[in-house]
Amino acid sequence: MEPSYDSAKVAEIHRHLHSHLPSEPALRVKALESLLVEKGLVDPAALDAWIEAYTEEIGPKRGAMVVARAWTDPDFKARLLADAGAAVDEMGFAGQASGHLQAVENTDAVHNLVVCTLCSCYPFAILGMAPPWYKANEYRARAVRDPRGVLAEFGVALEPEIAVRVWDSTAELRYMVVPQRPAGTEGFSVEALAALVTRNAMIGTDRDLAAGGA
Amino acid sequence: MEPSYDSAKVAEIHRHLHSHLPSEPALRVKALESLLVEKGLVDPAALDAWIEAYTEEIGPKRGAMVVARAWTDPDFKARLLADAGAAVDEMGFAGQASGHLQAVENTDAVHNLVVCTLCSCYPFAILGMAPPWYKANEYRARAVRDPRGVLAEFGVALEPEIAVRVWDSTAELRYMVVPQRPAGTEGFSVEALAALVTRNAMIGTDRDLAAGGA
Amino acid sequence: MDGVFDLGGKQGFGPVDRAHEDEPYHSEADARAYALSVAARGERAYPIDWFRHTRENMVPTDYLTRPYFDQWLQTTLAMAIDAGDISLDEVISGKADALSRTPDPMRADDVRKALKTPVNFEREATSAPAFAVGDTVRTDHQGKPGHSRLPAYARGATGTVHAHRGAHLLPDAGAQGAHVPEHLYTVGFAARDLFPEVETNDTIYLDLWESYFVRR
Amino acid sequence: MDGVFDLGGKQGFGPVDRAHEDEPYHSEADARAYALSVAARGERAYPIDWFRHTRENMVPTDYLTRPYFDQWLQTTLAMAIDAGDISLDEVISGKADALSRTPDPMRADDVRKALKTPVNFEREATSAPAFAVGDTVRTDHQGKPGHSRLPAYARGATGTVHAHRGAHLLPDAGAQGAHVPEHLYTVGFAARDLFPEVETNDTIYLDLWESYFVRR
Repeated sequence: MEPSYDSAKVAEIHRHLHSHLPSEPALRVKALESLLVEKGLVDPAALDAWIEAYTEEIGPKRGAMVVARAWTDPDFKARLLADAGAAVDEMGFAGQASGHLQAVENTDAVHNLVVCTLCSCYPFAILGMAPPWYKANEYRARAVRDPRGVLAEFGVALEPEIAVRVWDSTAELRYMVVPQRPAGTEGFSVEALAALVTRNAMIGTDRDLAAGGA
Repeated sequence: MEPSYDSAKVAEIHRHLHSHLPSEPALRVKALESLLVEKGLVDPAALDAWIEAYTEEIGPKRGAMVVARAWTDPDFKARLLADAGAAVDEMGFAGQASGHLQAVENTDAVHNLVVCTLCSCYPFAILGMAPPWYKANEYRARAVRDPRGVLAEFGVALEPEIAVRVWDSTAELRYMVVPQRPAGTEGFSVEALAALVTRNAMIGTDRDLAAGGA
Repeated sequence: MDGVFDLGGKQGFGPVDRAHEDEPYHSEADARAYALSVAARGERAYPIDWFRHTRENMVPTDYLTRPYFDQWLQTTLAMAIDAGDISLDEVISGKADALSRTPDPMRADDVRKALKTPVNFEREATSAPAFAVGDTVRTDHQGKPGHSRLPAYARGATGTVHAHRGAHLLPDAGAQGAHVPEHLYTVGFAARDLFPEVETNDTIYLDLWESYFVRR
Repeated sequence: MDGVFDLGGKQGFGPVDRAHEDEPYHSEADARAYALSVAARGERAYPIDWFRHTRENMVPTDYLTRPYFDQWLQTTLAMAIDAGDISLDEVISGKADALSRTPDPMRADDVRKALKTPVNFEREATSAPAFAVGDTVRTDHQGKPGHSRLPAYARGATGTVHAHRGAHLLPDAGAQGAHVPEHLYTVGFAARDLFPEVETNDTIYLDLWESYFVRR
């Protein structure tokens, strides 16, 4: 059936759920899984398909491949920075939340950091599941107000001359950071380069990748 | 010793207390009472004096006496509306948070409502302890944005022509509402009138007092 | 809507906890909650903006304390109850009413297809863009009554248009079931213009729709 | 400071719960927490603004979920630890270090005196007031870095001066241990100028210091 689009109505439903569902997350999810399957709202095979996709197939290795290719293929890099959605589609990685992907590039003078302060928007198709900290109140609250403080906690000590650009993804645009290629990786294969790219570097909470791997 | 006036330092102390104190309020207060008494930071007799003052002596009966006198003594009412702190001092009720008291008067055309959205400032000396709802997130969030909705929950159905004035006490000014004297109370004694004045009427979540008592 | 979900720039939050950062799910319950939430939403008429707004309407302390996918699951459930796909009584009792089975859930094949299919939110513009790259823009000093995407920290603030993204579906309308294309801009704000204590020259970029700006 | 304590106008909160409204304390623990909090604060150098600001710096979810006087007690404790009147180790272990007893707590007579003695926050002005009753004023669109008393819902808003209250101690300075008198005004704001969905002609009054306004 159709949604009511009535804020007050869903707020009241939430208050009922707050009062009546088990408080412990594991108990809650167990009770709801039985009910939703019994009710026919979910197919158990679909549940497995969702979980497996992000356990086995989709994850930050995709983003790392995109970055490594950008490091080694200037034409691809130009396409990536111009239209990242199309560029990742080219590599067969189009999927959830990749439709309006934007790639932003770190340089000696610029460091990029991605956050979603209003919920937790994330480019699932190329980075997989967001790490818990990305979805946490602390990161959402602090990344826009004190990005350098947050970066320091992640071990990234930025000199004052390096400008920070924080991308707060308030629309369906999603962001990935293209980190700098580490020195000493001349002649590395794309696969070897991809192995150096950390997930956090593509969010922006990591900066100096090591030629020896993370 | 002197405070540091360092926000980050007290925030960190709070995080330690969050992690290390018992979560259950009754256990927490018990543990802290023993410690603070042992440490010499509090005198058990002072604890009893604080609790008893607001159990036995100081409470909304004081405010009700102020209102009843204002209803029957036009000169006092004028003094109350001009300088409520001095007027309650006159009645022997000066005390906590009465220093900058303001009295605001309901009329046929105006209804007043008091809140403190930033903490829970309240005129203790004349109304006693604030009711739990006054200190609750729900009241603090909603009283300024939806005063008529809040009033309806308290059974006060305001006609649209009656203007609502919400007083959000963001400074040391504290507010008390002087409700309208109910019809049919001609000739009542000050004591009988005071018995009709509810605490909520002096906050503004009650409006039409009954001649027969609340 | 103004609420506790609007976390950007709020102070008093402590260090970022990096536990479980290298696992796709931080617990079995987390994985099941995620899958249940997306499988039950599936192809149904639960638009993304209505999902986000329904989550925003959760009990505020639940929003700030319950696990992330647990919140997704509760939100999906609230939408299903709202739309009449399941009743509150069924949820509270834990027993499905046999007479009202929902016939057609998302299947594993639908999942595999969804995982390869990006959703496009760009639409043909119905008006010329009011702003161009390089323009100075000022945001509204207040929020909107319902779902909207102008965070409190960037209200009444002045920034510079960094990019025009074409016309995208306006979330404010989407959360009311309407499809309204509106020009979308990426706007850069000097961090020191947003937060009084900032002394750096850093920049915060936000993607904002045209109706979030004051016409100058 | 921007934080979850700034609750005015935040949406998503449900009905007001009137439980225990006719008792001075809603539990024995509540009464003890209150008394401990005020007795330990007593005559010591814990200014009211520093108390409020220390409470604002509590873990945000504690602020929104823990009982009111429990928060006061934790805040008083945090101030005492900050000032070195008790150590964090003593609090965590629950054992007072015998060598460092604090000699002079508030006595019952001090309590009885405090209960009859209003505190006066008005001070002689050091400048002429910038605004007069009836003036139109506009508030700053952003908050201040530390403790301050301009709620988020009234930022960047235009109102009318209802009363000039003389010069009062500025809380922003008080929370840093300084005593700075500044002109205080009660300002009326049309509710419809503060909240986008309001259709009434109601008025919200706020007590605001002169530095919270933009000079026009």
